[in-house]
Amino acid sequence: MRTLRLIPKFKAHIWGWIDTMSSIKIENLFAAYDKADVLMDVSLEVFSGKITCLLGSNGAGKSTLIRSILGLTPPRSGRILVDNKDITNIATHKVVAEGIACIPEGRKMFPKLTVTENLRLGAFQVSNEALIRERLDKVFTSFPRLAERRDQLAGTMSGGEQAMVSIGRGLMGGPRILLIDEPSLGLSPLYVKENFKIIEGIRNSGITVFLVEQNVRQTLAIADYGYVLSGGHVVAQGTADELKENEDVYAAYFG
Amino acid sequence: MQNKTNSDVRWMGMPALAVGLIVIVAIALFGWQFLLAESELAVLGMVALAAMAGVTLGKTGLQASMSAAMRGHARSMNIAILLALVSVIFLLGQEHFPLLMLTTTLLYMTVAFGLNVQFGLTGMVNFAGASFFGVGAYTAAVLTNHGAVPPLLILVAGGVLSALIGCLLIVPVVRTAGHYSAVVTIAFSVMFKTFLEVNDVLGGPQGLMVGPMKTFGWDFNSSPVFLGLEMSFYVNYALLGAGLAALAFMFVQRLERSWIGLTLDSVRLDETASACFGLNVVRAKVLAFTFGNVLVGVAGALYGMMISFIAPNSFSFSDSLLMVAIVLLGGMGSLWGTALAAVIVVILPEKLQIIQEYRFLLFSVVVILVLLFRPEGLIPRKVRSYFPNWRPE
Amino acid sequence: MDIGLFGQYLANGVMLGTMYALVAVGFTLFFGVLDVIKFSHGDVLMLGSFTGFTVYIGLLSLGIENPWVMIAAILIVSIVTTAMLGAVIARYLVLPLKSAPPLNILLITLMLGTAIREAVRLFYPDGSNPKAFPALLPTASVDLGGFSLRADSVILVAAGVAVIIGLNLVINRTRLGLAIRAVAQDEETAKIMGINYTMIVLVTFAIGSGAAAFAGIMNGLYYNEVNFGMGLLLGLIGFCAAIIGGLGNIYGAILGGFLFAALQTIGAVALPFASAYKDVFAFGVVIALMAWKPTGLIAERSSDRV
Amino acid sequence: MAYAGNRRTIISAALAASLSLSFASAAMAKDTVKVGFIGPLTGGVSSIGLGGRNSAELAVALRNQNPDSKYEYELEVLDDECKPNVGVQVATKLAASRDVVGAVTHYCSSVAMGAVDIYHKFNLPVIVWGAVLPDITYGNDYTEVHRINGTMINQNDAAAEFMTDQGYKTWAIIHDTTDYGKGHNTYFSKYLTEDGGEIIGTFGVTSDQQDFTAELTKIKQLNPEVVYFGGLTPLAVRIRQQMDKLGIEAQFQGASGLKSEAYFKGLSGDLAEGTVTFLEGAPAEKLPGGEYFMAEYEKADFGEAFEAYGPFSFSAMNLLMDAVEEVGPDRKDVTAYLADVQDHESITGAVTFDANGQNTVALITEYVAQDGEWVVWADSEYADGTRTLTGK
Repeated sequence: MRTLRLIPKFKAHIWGWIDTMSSIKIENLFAAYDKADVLMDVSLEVFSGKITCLLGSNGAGKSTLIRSILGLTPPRSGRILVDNKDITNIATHKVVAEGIACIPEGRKMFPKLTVTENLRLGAFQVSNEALIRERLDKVFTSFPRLAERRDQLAGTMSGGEQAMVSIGRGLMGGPRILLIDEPSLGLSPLYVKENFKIIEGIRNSGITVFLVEQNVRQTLAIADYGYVLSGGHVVAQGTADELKENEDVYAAYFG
Repeated sequence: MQNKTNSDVRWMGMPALAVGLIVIVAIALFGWQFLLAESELAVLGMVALAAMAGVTLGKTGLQASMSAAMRGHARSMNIAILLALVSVIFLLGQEHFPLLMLTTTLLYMTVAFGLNVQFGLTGMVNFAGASFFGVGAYTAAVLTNHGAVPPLLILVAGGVLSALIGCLLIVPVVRTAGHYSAVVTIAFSVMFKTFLEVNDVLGGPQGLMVGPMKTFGWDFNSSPVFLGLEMSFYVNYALLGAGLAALAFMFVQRLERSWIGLTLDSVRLDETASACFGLNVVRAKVLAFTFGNVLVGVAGALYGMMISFIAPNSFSFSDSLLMVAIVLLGGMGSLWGTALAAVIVVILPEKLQIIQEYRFLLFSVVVILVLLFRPEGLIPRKVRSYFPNWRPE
Repeated sequence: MDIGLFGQYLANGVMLGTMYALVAVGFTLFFGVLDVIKFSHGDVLMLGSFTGFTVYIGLLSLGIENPWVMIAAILIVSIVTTAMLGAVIARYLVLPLKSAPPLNILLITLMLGTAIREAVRLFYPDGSNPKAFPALLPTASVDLGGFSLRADSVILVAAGVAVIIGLNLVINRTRLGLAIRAVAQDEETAKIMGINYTMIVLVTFAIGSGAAAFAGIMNGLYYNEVNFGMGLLLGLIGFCAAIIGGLGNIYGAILGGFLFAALQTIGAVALPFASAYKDVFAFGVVIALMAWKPTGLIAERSSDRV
Repeated sequence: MAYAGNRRTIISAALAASLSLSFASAAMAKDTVKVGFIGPLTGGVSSIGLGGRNSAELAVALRNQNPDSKYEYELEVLDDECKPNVGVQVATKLAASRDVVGAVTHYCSSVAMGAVDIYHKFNLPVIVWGAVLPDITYGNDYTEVHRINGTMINQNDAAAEFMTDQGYKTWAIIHDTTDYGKGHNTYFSKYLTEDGGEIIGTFGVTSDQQDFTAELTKIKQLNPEVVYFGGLTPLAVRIRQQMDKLGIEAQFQGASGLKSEAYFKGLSGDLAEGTVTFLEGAPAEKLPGGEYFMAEYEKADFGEAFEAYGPFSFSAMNLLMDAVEEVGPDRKDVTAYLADVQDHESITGAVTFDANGQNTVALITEYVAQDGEWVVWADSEYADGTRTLTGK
């Protein structure tokens, strides 16, 4: 499997737009889940102010990687650095305190809480009430539908609306880095398109995005750089354009 | 270990069967002496010895050898165990109290096997074990006092009645799950005891005398003579108790290995999925609940006849808890674990009489520690093997 | 039945119901955040009331006799100690077993309850005998047609109801409550939101145990007697109340508590058979209720917690 | 308590020998005789059980100090938890242990009921020290079973007569649903009706009940002159307390199970004042050797009070040891000796066993709560008219 590394290892300095260091740096990560190895020697970087994507089919270990970053599945070995600070094996709420937010796979609403309460939870570590209100207003301005339903229980909303809540919730904490796990999962094509536009907008507002996806074409359309994960290994990486050109590789992985 | 065939597992160079037999003899000798031990130093010394033996021998691969023996020579081993048990009973021959303890343990074991079908296999909780035990005992009391019912039939009647009373709970128990059905059985347990106390039909709080067991002209409460020695009359009950426990063990093991057992397992693991595969979840639950209660009831009937006097106080909620403690301590669904736990739960507090009023405190602390450090129980249940000798290549 | 008598039964029932509800709320909170049943709850309550009693003895020896000062001190010390104990239990006995089968936690906390009970009986001075809890509240009473309404009962019920309402407000209106509800619904996502999960669990156990301590003090002030076995039945009833209401639902716990008190009162006075059957009646109705509504009166839907 | 074990077996003997050298070295000039004590040492009534145990221990210790005694006595103490099944187990243990010659057993009637069969089966002579159900001695013809304390028959006969003599007319009865409470209800109701009292309500309560307001509210409406409680102290405390809560102003009367120091410790204010209760025998200080017993008990510095039945346990143990002194350590001989006990001196008064082994000296003493202690009625300020019972 390792032999399939078609693209040479990434050299940051040759890229004009990389003038900053990477936001998240993962070094030689091994992670296991119920005694089965899921990630094997994964090293990658998430670049500041860009959309870095991680592509892979079901079971490639993408979600485990996200869980490792968040401290939900502690890695067996390896290091995770955020702005050169080691966050390996620290509790999830401390990871969040480093300015990392996540839009989890399947949106993960709190179904019995209202839209507003869900959004407020996104800003749980923000203690400034004025700031919370300001951000709430921003979310409601961006998603007028949510403003109409601010007191509705999140569990009673449609998938698309829940996706809005989930995105809004991810932004409420004012993160520097946003991890997005499979935003297109279970949504209608129209919403998916909409979602990717929003993610692009998030990047443009200066937030670093780490996007985990199966949907190769649409992801590469907005991403700046990408990795391909298969069987727990990083098997390919490169700029979005480079990856697009090697479609035969993806055929091998995503069939 | 998994890959080795049975003949490969050796402990100190001995074949598995030999090791198994030696262990059985050792345990029998130990049990015999432990039941006789009276001074606190002897008791504590033997408990320490057993604990040490358990830990060190487990590490030297004895355990693997043991389980290989159990797998590869199930029949010989089971016969050996039964023989060892009977020998211990005869060795204790004249010692009334140790025999009473032994029989009580065997009956609690039977109860725990029954509860195991409910807890361990089907995942149903039953916090009214002592109540069903009581139903059996009270049935025995009423039948021995009024009318000439053959005693073996009384045992059956105890089981049947316990199952019938259990039917009262079937609807709420089958409909509810988890903590909700815990409440149903807890409520029943409290209700049952209060009911017995409040009305006088069944002796009220003073309890009832239970007649002795008589079969084929053999009065169980008269002392048998063996090799010219007059034995304790408890020998009769101990033998019957051993038979009952062995029978219960066999039944439950057969059940576990049958299609019904597989059904119960799947109901426990995922009720919805089981229903999707066309399994009749309700029937499986009713079956497990009833089967468990029958075993508990039969054991209760024999217990009543042995102890010869019963009162509501003996069948309270805390007694039910003791029974649940046996199941959990042993390891859910694990029969050998259950047997070991029954020994510990019944005999330990009794042997701890020496520390008198402190022993419940100590007992509860011991259970807490075991659950903290061995959450799967003393001997966790293994993956079911349908063909003990067959291993995929 | 004449009005005075009815009033008396109602007053008694409300008093009992308030106490049961306070206990049941604890069960519901614990179940909410951690999906566990902490069966030592009743004995923790007993420990709370014994702590209060000890504080009372201590104050007496210090020469402080103002009843209001005493009540304040008893409440504060007892609630704080018991809350801390609740957190310690959660930290060292419940959280480590989180991944074990739920029955294990049930059994371990049951055993813990036994251990607490036995420890108080053995190690508290003269612990096996009942203790006279002081009557610190004013005992003036108003006679309302054959029914005497006592000031202390009114104060106790009012305080109990206030605590229940207060708890409800904390759960539904504060940031802490929001975190508790979030943890109850989805532990992992709550963590992702930056909630310190362990802390919230400990705080929830502290709150629940504190409420139990309050119920224990209330029990002591009302019956003027505490004993080492008082928690056993109260815990059992509180658990049943939480269940018939619907686990994990705070309104369910309150409803369940008052319902159980009503059942007991009806069983004792309004039914044709002897009053000794009242527990048989109450628990029998519980079983029937479970057959009718298997997940409680206020049913727990999908992930309806707290 | 019992240090040297029964060395019947090789292994335990070896273990014991290697581990207990320090204990074995005690000088033993006299033969050692083993006697037993069984009572509830854990659970709700453990305070009485512990008081009984201490008293029995005291009796043995005092006897061993006595240079005139022929034997060295060793006490084996067992806990019946006040549960019949446990009681039967420990009774079997004691009875089956061959070197135990006799025992002082049981406070809880249901336990005694279950255990008497065992004593008969194994021919172990026992003296019941606290259980009051008549059937324990009268329900069988076992020569092994004796009882030093009176039954609830004597007690309730006296209680009904005394209370009707005080001029009370109407009663409400509360009893717990244990054998003790139900038995008291039966006999008290019987004698009270015979003596002309009227029972206007009877309420059964469970033995772990906390709240009695429902029953008491009904009682308040019935408005009896006396509330009789058949049960033990913990419940009596709650009931008396809640009577006050509901404003019930009736005389409170209890059965023997009420006479415990815990009644005063459990009640606040002067609520205990004026409560009357009845107990077999006479108070320790009134007994022939009572002062001596109390002084020795004080000296031994037990953690717990001897409670209502401590003196019975003490004198039962002494009676048993007297028997052994007289006829030697043999069960059959001791049983025979006990069968003929006539006017045997003890700190609880002269003991005479009838054909059923029941002590016939049915002395019942009336007590009234006065200034935080139980005072014999005849000595109280109530008897001389300084104070009056409720409603009189």
